[in-house]
Amino acid sequence: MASLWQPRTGGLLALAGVVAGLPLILPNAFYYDVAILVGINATVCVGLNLLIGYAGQISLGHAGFFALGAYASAVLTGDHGWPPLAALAAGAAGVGMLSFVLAQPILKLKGHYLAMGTLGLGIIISIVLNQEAGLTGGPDGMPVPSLRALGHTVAGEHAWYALVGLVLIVSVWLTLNLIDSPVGRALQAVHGSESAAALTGVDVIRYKVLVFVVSAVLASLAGSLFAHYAGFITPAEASFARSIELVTMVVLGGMASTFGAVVGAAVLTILPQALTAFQDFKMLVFGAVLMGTMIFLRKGLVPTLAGLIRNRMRSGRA
Amino acid sequence: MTLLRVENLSKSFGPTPAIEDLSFAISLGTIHSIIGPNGAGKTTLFNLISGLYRPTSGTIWFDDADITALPPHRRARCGLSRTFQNLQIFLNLSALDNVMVGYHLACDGRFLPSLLRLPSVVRRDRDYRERAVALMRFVGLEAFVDAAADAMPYGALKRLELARALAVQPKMLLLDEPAAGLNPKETAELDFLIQQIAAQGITVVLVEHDMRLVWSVSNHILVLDHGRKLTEGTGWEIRHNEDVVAAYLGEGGRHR
Amino acid sequence: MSADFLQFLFSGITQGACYALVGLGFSIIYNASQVINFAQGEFVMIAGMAAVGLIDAGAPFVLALAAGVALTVVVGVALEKFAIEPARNASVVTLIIITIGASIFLRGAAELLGGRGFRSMPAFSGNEPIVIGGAALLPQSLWVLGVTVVIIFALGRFFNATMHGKAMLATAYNPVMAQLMGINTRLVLSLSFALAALLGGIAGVLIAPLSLTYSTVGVMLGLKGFCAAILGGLGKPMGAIAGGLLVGVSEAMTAGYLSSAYKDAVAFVIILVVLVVLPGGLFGGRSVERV
Amino acid sequence: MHARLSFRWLIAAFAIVALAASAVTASAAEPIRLGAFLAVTGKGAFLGDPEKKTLETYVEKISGEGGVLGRKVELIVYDTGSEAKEALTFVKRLIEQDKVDAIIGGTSTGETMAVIREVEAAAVPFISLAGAAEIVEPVKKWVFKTPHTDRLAVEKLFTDMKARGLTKIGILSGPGGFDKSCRTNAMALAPAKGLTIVADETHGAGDTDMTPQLTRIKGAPGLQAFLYCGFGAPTSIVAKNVRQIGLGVPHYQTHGSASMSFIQGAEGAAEGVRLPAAALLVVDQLPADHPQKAVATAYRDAYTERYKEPISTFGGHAYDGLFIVLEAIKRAGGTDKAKVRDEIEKTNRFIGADGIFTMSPTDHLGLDTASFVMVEVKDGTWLLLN
Repeated sequence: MASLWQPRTGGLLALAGVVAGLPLILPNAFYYDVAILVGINATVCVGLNLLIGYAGQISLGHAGFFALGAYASAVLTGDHGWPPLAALAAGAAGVGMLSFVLAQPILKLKGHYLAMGTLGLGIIISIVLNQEAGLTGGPDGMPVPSLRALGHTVAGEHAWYALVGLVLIVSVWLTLNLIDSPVGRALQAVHGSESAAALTGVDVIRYKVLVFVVSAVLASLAGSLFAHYAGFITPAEASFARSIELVTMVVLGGMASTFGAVVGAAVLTILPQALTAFQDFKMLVFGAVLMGTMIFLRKGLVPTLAGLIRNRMRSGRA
Repeated sequence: MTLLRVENLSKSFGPTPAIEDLSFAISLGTIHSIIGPNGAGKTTLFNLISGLYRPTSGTIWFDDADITALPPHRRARCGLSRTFQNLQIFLNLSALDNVMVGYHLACDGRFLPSLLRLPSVVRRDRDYRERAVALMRFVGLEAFVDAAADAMPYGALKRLELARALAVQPKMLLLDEPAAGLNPKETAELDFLIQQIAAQGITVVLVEHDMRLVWSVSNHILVLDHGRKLTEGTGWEIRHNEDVVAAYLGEGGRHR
Repeated sequence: MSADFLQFLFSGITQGACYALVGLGFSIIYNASQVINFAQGEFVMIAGMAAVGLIDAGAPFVLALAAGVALTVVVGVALEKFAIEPARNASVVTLIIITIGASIFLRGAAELLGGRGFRSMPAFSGNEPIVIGGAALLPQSLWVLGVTVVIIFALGRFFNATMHGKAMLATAYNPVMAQLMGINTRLVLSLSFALAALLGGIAGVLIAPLSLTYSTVGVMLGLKGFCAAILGGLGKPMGAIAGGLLVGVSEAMTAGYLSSAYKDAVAFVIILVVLVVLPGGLFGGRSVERV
Repeated sequence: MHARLSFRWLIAAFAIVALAASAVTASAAEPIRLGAFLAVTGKGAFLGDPEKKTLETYVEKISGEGGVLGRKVELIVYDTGSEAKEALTFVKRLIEQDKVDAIIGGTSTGETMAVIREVEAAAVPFISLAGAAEIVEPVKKWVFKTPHTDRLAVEKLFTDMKARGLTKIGILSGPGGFDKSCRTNAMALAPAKGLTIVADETHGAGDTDMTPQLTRIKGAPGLQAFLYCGFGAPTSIVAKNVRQIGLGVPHYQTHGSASMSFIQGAEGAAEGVRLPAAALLVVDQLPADHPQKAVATAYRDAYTERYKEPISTFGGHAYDGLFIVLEAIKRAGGTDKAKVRDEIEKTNRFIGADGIFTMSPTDHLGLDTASFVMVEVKDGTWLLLN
């Protein structure tokens, strides 16, 4: 019974419960749309959190990998008639290889230099997508065919919701597995102290590269899904602002908390919709909310709230 | 039998050499101390042996293999392990997981089995978790098995680092000032612990300022000064070496 | 051909000087607090928009410039007091997100107060180009370069010859030791934000006649300034200046000789290559990890 | 038991209130709900802001004057922040949540293209305010647009260049979708018009100095004219840079520069720049018998009176979109979406700010080209060219 309270079992069940239960209260396709976007962003953030929260390596360029996945799907299915699943796999493989090759030199950088390196990488991807208009349609974007697999077309908000929900649950499940394993411990050790990690036999570079590639591939997969879901993509998916948005989701939800990444993605995806009521004050309020949350809940939403609840329970028992 | 042999080792940062043309050997199963005044290059030497620094010149032999060019994690695989003068605890992990990271080489560190949490991974993890708990008991941390590392006091963290270093199952354990910051009672416990570790057949190399501990545990002592070897020998020889006593052991001498 | 080269060089150096001023701000705040202030570009925007707003409202030119810079300094100190100070012990990434929140907030405020259009500020001494060796240079570029040089020397004096400056350097080198020596590190922190805002503000009014002013003018400048600071070696003021000039000149030369479509990309490729070869930036030196 | 009882009471109460309400407001039925998604902030704010202001001005005005078909008009505007991705979510919100009767918006081509699939599937009349011809070519059942196409703008430009005997053109374009669309159209149209593109340069987002690119263009062999494709602050910067390096050939820009901000921002450097624009921009210079004179003057006065800022042609696109929809609703006698769509398609000689619209099943723009004029900057304002 106690194991239910461990994140790997209890948390996953809770997430599955939320994903399964939400359709009961989602009134229309707009709410489904937001939920689907939350799911896609959360999938990226769960992977990015492995890199940032667990392994302690910042990336300000992950939107680039998301966009590469999206464009791989768009170009290969739209212009070359590939089956969507093959395009998705090819995109993921391509992003995996690219991130693997780039990770070796880039991950030797530390701290803010790493931030700069990944930022540059993301911006270069963004510039290429903008400039190669013949391939990508340029800044105005390009359409993407529907997702067809095994003779069925994924269409309508319900089908997409189910698919994205499933992808998110599987991603979270695998991530939780990974964290609570020798690999996960090694990643966290790299975060804690690279020297000490190396001297316990952890191949620091190998694990850094591994987690970079994993998070990039997950971003690529989410990008492919997004492309098919939205039916239209633009290079803005690769922008610096989008990379920052992804990192903000991770940090806001709580670093080194997989459910924090999910919550952060949800909050930051829903917030702009909720803030439309503020009209012209939208940016002002958004900026203030972001600052306020990070100042007062500096460990992020989930870890801070979990800590509060733990303290409450402890003092309640005492 | 020689476990570690250092030959003509030099390391310089900029123009000044931190270690200069140093050669010595350490025999299997001994407790070996390296002493010298601040800035003598003791920690630099540890960093060279453990692979955090690359030497400017010279060779390091460990267990009859040339490890000079090996990265640190490969040296751990060869059976080298260490603790740090400035604690290098994984503060983002629990105490137990710190020790579990020590068992990294024994666990299955491959990606796919971990991702899928294959039964073999789970089983091995469970086994080593039990051993990690036993190791924490061995170093006197039974009260901290469930603790988060960032909630532990300094003395406990020093023991935790020791437990983690032992989990690597080393042939040689490098201890960088293990007694720094400990009170006499804790130092006495440490003394006992080091003897026990050595009794298990692990060669212990110690950098230490607490001379009482040094005299008590060491079979052999190497004295460094300005990156060079001043002398080496048994505790008795060092204590009766006039140069050493005069120049460097003023304080330690009083402990006699 | 050499006239073209000169033209590219003028363009690159002027741009580079702007990046350098913004990059200096990054370095100064980083030195005092290890914080990367992503609202640095917004300082540039605030000064320009405020000055232009005042000029349009009929304020005397010089007074409007001074008021714009002064307002920016106030904003900088307020940012430190109300957003950075309360989160002192938060992780570095958390602090970065706070400054990003601040930059969004400031852009939102600027749009509300200054509108969403773009406006121009009159150049300090006219728009009649000066022709040197066949290349045309605007008097405003000379202002940018001249003031940048003055700032570099002033900063050098400030850091080496004044109590506050030395305190800031000491804090950068070792905050704990500085505190033990009786340096008010909190004051140093405020001072560093004020100084960074001052530099951003001066850059803002200097380039407003060239870049025009609008609420998002600081976004790209902030990013390039960050590049400059990193390229030169974070926390090295002279590095930020060299980094800024390098980015500016390489952009202009790429646009002039290679491909304008990929000029931004080339700048980033250069940065990546430099970092791979020198992981601590051009002037960062080889850092040795102490364990 | 108790709960169910109260629930039944609640329903009963609801029903009574609803009945009473419908009895009172039987004549003043549901308001007409119009949705808009615009780039009010972000890189397209320069266009989206006047669009939003225009819609708000007129919806307020119309509702104050009794509305359409006796129904009030309600406007819901969402700011996309110039992000195509946000556009799709907001359009779903307009359709599903706000249940709007028609949609106006998509300041940029990207935002518009991103929502077409959704709008077509939901069958809601949609009028785009973006430039690219591909929005209505091929014709999509529910999609219309009001601005002149970028292609038409380029045609106008090239015709003017030809007339002046300028055939060797250097182009500089910005990083945006509009910028690229104009450039692409120019590259495609040049051969047919007998023009040669001798230089093709671009600048990046947020660039504050284009002299390197202009220096390259200046060095292009045989350069006779220069065309800048872009909008916003770079239009003024380019004009200043052109003066700085003394490019020395006729300077053209696109309708992206059709705003007083361009002239003011360029501080005199815009003098002599030619560009194509809707006649709205030079409303005072139109002959009294010009069909658009009255409409355009009224729009200009209403906008400037409320916002104390000069009009741009971008607000005009929104004006036309709004009235084409409202006229269609009037003709349809209600907000039945299919009927409204059919009526929009039957728009005939509607006189708007952009020109005169006559749509058909094969033409969902239907804008005459006569109302698209060439203007030149002279003495700090626009001069209509003949």
